[in-house]
Amino acid sequence: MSQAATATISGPFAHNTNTVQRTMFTVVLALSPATLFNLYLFGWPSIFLFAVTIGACLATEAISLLLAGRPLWRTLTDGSAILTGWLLAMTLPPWAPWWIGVLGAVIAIPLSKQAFGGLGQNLFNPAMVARVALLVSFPVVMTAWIAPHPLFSDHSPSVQQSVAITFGGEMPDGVTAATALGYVKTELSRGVPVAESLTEYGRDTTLTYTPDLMDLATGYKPGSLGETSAVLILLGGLYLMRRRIITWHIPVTVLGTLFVMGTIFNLVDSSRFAPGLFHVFSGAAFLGAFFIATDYVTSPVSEKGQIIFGIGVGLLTWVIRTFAGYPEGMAFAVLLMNSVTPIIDQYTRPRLFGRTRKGEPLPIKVSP
Amino acid sequence: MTFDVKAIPLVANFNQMMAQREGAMVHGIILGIFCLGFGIFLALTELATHNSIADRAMEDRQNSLGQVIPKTIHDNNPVLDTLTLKDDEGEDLLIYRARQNGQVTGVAYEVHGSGYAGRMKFMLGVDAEGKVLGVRALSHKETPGLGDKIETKKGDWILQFVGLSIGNPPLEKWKVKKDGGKFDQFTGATITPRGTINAIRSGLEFFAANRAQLLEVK
Amino acid sequence: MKLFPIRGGIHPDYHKELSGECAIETLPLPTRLYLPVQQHIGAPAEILVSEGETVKKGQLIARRQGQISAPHHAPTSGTVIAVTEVPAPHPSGLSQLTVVLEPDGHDEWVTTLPEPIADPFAVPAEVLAERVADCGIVGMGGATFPSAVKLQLGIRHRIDTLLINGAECEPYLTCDDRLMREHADEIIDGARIMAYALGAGRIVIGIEENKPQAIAAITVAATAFPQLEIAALPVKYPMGSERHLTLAITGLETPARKLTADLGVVVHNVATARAVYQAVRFGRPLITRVVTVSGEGIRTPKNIEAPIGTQVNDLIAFCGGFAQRPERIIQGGPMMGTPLPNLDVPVVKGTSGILALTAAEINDRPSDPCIRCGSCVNICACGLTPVELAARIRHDDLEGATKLGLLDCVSCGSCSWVCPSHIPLVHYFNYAKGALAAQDREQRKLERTKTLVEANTARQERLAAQRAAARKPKAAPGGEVSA
Amino acid sequence: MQEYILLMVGAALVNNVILARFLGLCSFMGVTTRIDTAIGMGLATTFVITVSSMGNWAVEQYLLEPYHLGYLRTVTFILVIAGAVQFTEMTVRKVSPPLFQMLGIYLPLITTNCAVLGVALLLVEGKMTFIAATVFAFASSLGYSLVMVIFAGLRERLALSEVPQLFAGPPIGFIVASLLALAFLGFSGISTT
Amino acid sequence: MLTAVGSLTAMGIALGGLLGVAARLLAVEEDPLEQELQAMLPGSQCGQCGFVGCAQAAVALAKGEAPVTLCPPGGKAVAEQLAKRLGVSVDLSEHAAQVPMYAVIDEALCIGCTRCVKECSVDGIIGTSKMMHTVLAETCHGCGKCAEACPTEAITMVEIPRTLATWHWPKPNAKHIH
Amino acid sequence: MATPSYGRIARDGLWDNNGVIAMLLGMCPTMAMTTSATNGLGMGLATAVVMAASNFMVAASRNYITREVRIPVYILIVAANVTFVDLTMNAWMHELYKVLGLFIPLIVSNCLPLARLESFASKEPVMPALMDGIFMGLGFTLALTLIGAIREITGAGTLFADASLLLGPAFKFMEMRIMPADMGVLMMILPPGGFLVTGFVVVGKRLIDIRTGKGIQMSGAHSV
Ligand SMILES: Cc1cc2nc3c(=O)[nH]c(=O)nc-3n(C[C@H](O)[C@H](O)[C@H](O)COP(=O)(O)O)c2cc1C
Ligand SMILES: Cc1cc2nc3c(=O)[nH]c(=O)nc-3n(C[C@H](O)[C@H](O)[C@H](O)COP(=O)(O)O)c2cc1C
Ligand SMILES: Cc1cc2nc3c(=O)[nH]c(=O)nc-3n(C[C@H](O)[C@H](O)[C@H](O)COP(=O)(O)O)c2cc1C
Ligand SMILES: Cc1cc2nc3c(=O)[nH]c(=O)nc-3n(C[C@H](O)[C@H](O)[C@H](O)CO)c2cc1C
Ligand code: SF4
Ligand code: SF4
Ligand code: SF4
Ligand code: SF4
Ligand code: FES
Repeated sequence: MSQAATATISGPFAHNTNTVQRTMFTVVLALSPATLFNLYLFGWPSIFLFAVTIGACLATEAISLLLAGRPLWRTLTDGSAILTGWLLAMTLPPWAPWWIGVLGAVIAIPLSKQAFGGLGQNLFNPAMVARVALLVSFPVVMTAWIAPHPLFSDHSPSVQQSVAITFGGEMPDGVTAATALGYVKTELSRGVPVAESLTEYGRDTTLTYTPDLMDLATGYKPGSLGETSAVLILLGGLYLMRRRIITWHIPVTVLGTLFVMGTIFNLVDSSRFAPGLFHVFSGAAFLGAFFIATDYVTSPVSEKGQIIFGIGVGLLTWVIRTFAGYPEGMAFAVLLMNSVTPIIDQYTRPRLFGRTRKGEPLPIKVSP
Repeated sequence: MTFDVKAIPLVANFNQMMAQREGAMVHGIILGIFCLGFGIFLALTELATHNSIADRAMEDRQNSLGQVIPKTIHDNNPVLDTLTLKDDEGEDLLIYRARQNGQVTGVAYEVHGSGYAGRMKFMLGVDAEGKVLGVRALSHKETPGLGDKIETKKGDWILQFVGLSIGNPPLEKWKVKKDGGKFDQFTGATITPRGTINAIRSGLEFFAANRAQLLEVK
Repeated sequence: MKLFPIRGGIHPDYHKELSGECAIETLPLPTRLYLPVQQHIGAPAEILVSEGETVKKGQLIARRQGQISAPHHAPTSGTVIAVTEVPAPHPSGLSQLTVVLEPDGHDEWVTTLPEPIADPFAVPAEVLAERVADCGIVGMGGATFPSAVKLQLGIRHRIDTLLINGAECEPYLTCDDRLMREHADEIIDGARIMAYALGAGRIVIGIEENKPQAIAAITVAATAFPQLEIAALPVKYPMGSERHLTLAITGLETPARKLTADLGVVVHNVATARAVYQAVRFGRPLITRVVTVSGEGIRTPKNIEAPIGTQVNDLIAFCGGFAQRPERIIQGGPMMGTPLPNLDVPVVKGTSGILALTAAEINDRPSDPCIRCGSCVNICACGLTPVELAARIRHDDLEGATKLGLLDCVSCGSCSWVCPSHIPLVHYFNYAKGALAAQDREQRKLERTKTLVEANTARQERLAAQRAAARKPKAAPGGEVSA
Repeated sequence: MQEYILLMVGAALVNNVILARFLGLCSFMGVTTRIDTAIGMGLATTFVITVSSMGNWAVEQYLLEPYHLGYLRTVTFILVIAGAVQFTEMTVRKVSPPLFQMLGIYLPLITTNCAVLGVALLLVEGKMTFIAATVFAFASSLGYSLVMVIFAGLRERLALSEVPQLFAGPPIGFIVASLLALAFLGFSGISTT
Repeated sequence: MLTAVGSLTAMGIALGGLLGVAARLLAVEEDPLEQELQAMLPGSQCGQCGFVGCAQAAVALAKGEAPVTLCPPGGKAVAEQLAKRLGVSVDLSEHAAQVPMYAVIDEALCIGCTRCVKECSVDGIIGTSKMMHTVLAETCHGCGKCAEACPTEAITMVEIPRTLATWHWPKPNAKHIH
Repeated sequence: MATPSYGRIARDGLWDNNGVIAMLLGMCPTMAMTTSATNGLGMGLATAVVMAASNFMVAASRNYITREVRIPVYILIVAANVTFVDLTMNAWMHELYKVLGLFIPLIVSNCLPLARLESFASKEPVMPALMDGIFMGLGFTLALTLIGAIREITGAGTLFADASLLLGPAFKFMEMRIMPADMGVLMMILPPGGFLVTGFVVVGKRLIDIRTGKGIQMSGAHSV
């Protein structure tokens, strides 16, 4: 056994078994139950859109890498592009046309990730940038939620119909439905108190599908391609925590803040402000808290920073949902907090051993 | 013949001051001179353009009023024939009147409603019977491609109100279809039409409430 | 006893079972011993022997130079066959001056060994420190700082606690564990001597909980002495680091750029304690040490008491050679140890282990981009942000890295261990620390040059003035120029 | 009170001077390489915008309106701003030398920052009362400072990442600004009246 | 008309006066070099150079703390001008890393002429006339003047060898990280 | 500094040192006025007129302006020119004014004219200064029109919509519809689109410069 005269790599000579690839695919695994449920719930069009989005993310990643002259295979298989595509797809309206997925991929990968230098260099969450850009650009398409059409059920579209929906852009009549958040928001804009519209939501006959309470809990309701089932998302999130991929700091603070803000204001004025539980269990709150706000690259690195980040996301989500024009605020809140992440990072560095917060050596204390 | 500016005492003095660059006042004087110069320049320009600009402004206003009050129904200049009333909120509201042979044949005034992104202002023309002569968006901040279809440039939607009045359709039908009314909303944008309809309706109600004053001949 | 929590830390695979149950064996005398002049922190020792000389076991062959330095002794009797440059056990593969000794097989002690000190608790502390210094004892926990210097701390500081570091938190290594199991009495005697020399009233022996037999053995041996306490430490790397050990046991956080001694605490390794025992009780210099030879690459891992200067080759041969092709040979533990350039380098006083690690054990792979997972930040026991430090160093912002605490990093390796992207974080820090030191040297040289130039010009002027003065009355006699 | 809060939120977040109104972009792209400088620039600009807006409000109210001199608005406003900058510089230097140390160097830059004139013109357009005008000016400049600091933070991190040559420098700066503006669109629709 | 011209002029005079007073009260001692450099800079105060404005950029340039290529708006022309004024070269290839050297005297060739001794400004060469000379390695700062002076070319400049004391880990290969 | 040749001035203004895409000045109107190519063109032309006039005036009076009041005087000159353009256009080119009227006062707060006054007009003779103003203004126009065109096509699907209002009925032919309106990417005409397109135009300039062998001019090299 002989080694080169100079050993080129300094220690340590032990590593844990974790890798980027493993991390990413663990997240994919954790997302799978919720995804499968929703693909079932929304049928073939959603399956097509899901496939197109992930495929387009991989393709755009490959093209960017080729243009940049970087190694292709290793980066392509690190799972980050798949995950970005997956999460992007999960936030799209399930029956959106194919080009939404492709355009989203172009915004997410080349623009929001590769222009910054690839994995780990981007400042904003690529999936959320894509989602927000699409929402802002195509508000009509991006808010066309549909009622559940479970696979194999009577009113589920056939494969041919589904091809027409996803690839021909032919949205059949009478399938769209409002999400609870959207419903409350539009009703509020015409002066219907929140409490009333909340009860109305379950009864409104002009909607093609209205979920009851049980449906709301299990996720049998209109919503984006991956967000409807809080229970399954929670399951995935807990699995990620167990595998130590994520810690409690972000999810708990996001949901906690959302709940607290909702509850306080609801107590103050229940006609204007929706209750805390409603905020937590509707829309992308769970998906965002467990899978999106936790994106390593765009959230603070220290635990203290993550707590601040989580509170910020929760607060802004509530503010945007409650006061701003868009019904759903999670994506914006994540992007806004992404933008202050570098500053949070700077001011939440841990205290150095043996130094004060300011970096001065500690005063000498002698043991008693 | 040569003429040396420096021969003028003031200029010579000034040049000397400049050379020494001393005294705070020199800077004041320089800036003052520039201000004086440009002040005169601008004042003269204003003088020269004043009437012309006023004419243009009048034409503009006539033209825009012309869109909500057809030229055929009046022989006066509505821009100059104005009246000020208090609106529902107690604010002053400027009213333009169109007359034919001294009789008020129509009035026009601003109405506003709240849209998706804030206040939208419209000019509403109403004839003596309380029927809409015309509506135009004066200013709004609605989203291009969605809410801006209330502009005539982007669509005919706003033209459908001509000839309508309270009662035609009935008051409870002054709503978008989604809310059980008569009027179409835009796909994906209900708030803008809702606000617009509200604005027109309340404008007509204002007319009804103040009809006597509005049509009064003075 | 009540322990205090330390921030961060990791739980690597310990692999201690490979050699944990192997009793310490003594290595048969090798055919050659290589004794480098520098086996410690401080100035290199000055060689006293020359080629061809015969020496006896324990004979002084290199004496210390200056305040912080250590002497070296012949581990056995034999002939000096060369005094020459030999590759050092150092990743650079560079050579250093080394005494090459050919043992004669008699293993004959020199007659001039210092007298044993019968009652060490009756002599002045300086005598003990002097003895430790003369016996060439350096810290055997890895830092190889001359122990005598630390023993003299009692003079300038009020020391109340002596911590004996039996944490042995590095994976694979079991030499301290075996030492505690087999020589608990000697360790405790050495510790008591050191505590006496320091004027410390309290001795705490800190041992990680994964060494129950060692804890038991030490507990038994310590029962006679009430001033001794035993702390069973939670298993967490880097518990053995001096500052963290002090924090865990005493609750005192050592201020940056200060010594634990400023808090009244001195830390010594268990092997150091045993070496002190031997030096004081028998006058024996430090000429052997226990080395753990382990790793999946070694056929039969062992704990070996080997003479200083034994070649790594000989140790591995004694363990039956390689079982499978090792990826790297490491001196020390896998976390903080250094790779060896080849196997023809000697064991020195600080060599606690020789590990032949396979690729699977090291589990290194080419690095991926940092995904900012934050693991490195959350596990760093020193509160650093390795991710940002490395980024700054990569962009040659050494000043920025220093501001972030680069020099407070103890190079424990936890961050590299945990990084899912396998970024060589510690390598960055090592590079940066080295580059900063080089800058420092350059700066000092520049200043020195400046003063020298000034002195030179001043002298030239003076000479010129003298010459001018001399020329006035009479023509100057040319010729001599002083250097 | 509530109307002032709405006014402030509107001016600072919804219609942010930089991201929505596009004012003061040159300093936004230029003076944001470090957080410290961005903070300094933000403070100095906040000060000048607030002071000069009060001055401009007075000029509008007591000179331009009554004498129908609207056409001199830009000219007079600019003079007031130049004066306000100079005045700020002098008082700050007299009153608080340390503050001057911090802000002094930014002051000359501010005269040519169009956010200052832009805010003044917006005040006139909005026909605000003196207090509303002051609150509006203050909130607008706060929004300016906020975005400056955020952007500086992002750029500091950008400096440590591996942006491809083709995009390094201004292009990636613009892309970041674009994404930041996109995020701020989330506030749109917050009714501020 | 009169109010317009009058008020504008009044404002102008007032402001001008204010500025004049300010300029006088707040006059700062300005380094002529700085002023000269500042005059060469575009004066757009754009801050792209990383300084808050041209004045600060000029200060840094004068102190030699900023490269002459700092100013993007100024482009190549300004860079060249600055370089000329400051007497530096803009050619970046000249910045290539220099390895520290020291002088070694080949004892066989040294004739003891002492010329090198006179050249050395740090007294790094020992020896007297007619005797062989040696260089004190730790004193020599590698200027190379002695090598030029030596009539027999006995002096060569060699790189300072790395030792255990000066060795340090190299920078990790950048390719490890994208 | 030797006075550059007219060719140099033209090249600098139009491309090499373009106010927007090389010097990154005048960013505010660049973002605000480029929701369509027509807006960009109009704003650019109005700015060019002001720049030419201001450069001329400053160059002519540069010897009479003291250092202390330099900036106020320059701004005064720009503001006066802007007001002049504003008034005369309103009076005599009213149709054009209705399109551009809103933008004109904003020229005062554009840093590009001021930068050229400081760095060029205050040091050079009248004629080169005038040329610099014209070409810098045209370069500005070019950049704004380009950015406006990209935003308009992608965002609204048209190109040079309403150009006939700006340039007269003869230019009706310029008004084009590239794709149906509902395919427009709304974001492009909203603020994010402004930044994005400007960034990519700078990238485009770099690519062209690389092609023509000039290499990337790292403007703002310190920034990233
Ligand atoms: C970016 C964006 C801009 C919008 N702009 C408008 C608008 O200008 N006018 C409008 O009525 N609705 C607008 N909306 C839609 C509203 O949010 C809301 O969904 C809609 O008015 C409700 O109408 P619906 O009941 O037809 O869904 C916009 C939505 C988005 C996402
Ligand atoms: C007076 C005194 C000075 C010391 N100076 C140093 C020193 O310069 N460098 C050093 O590494 N250790 C020095 N030490 C030893 C440290 O206390 C400590 O033992 C050593 O840094 C190794 O600690 P570690 O193994 O935890 O890294 C000194 C000790 C004493 C008593
Ligand atoms: C990360 C780290 C881990 C360490 N682990 C141990 C250890 O397990 N056992 C030990 O004796 N010394 C360990 N040390 C060295 C101690 O800090 C300290 O130098 C030593 O205990 C002092 O004793 P000595 O001078 O007798 O060697 C470690 C140092 C560091 C930086
Ligand atoms: C816990 C976790 C959450 C993630 N969330 C996101 C996400 O929300 N959006 C996304 O584009 N990528 C996400 N990723 C993938 C990856 O970090 C992302 O591709 C990088 O942002 C690209 O640089 C996530 C990865 C992990 C480990
Ligand atoms: S552990 Fe590695 S990947 Fe994670 S933040 Fe640290 S350096 Fe980056
Ligand atoms: S090697 Fe340094 S930075 Fe890394 S964990 Fe250890 S102390 Fe922290
Ligand atoms: S980059 Fe040039 S113009 Fe801008 S501040 Fe620096 S020196 Fe002045
Ligand atoms: S190279 Fe220079 S410093 Fe070194 S010995 Fe020669 S003259 Fe002296
Ligand atoms: S144009 Fe430069 S700051 Fe506005």
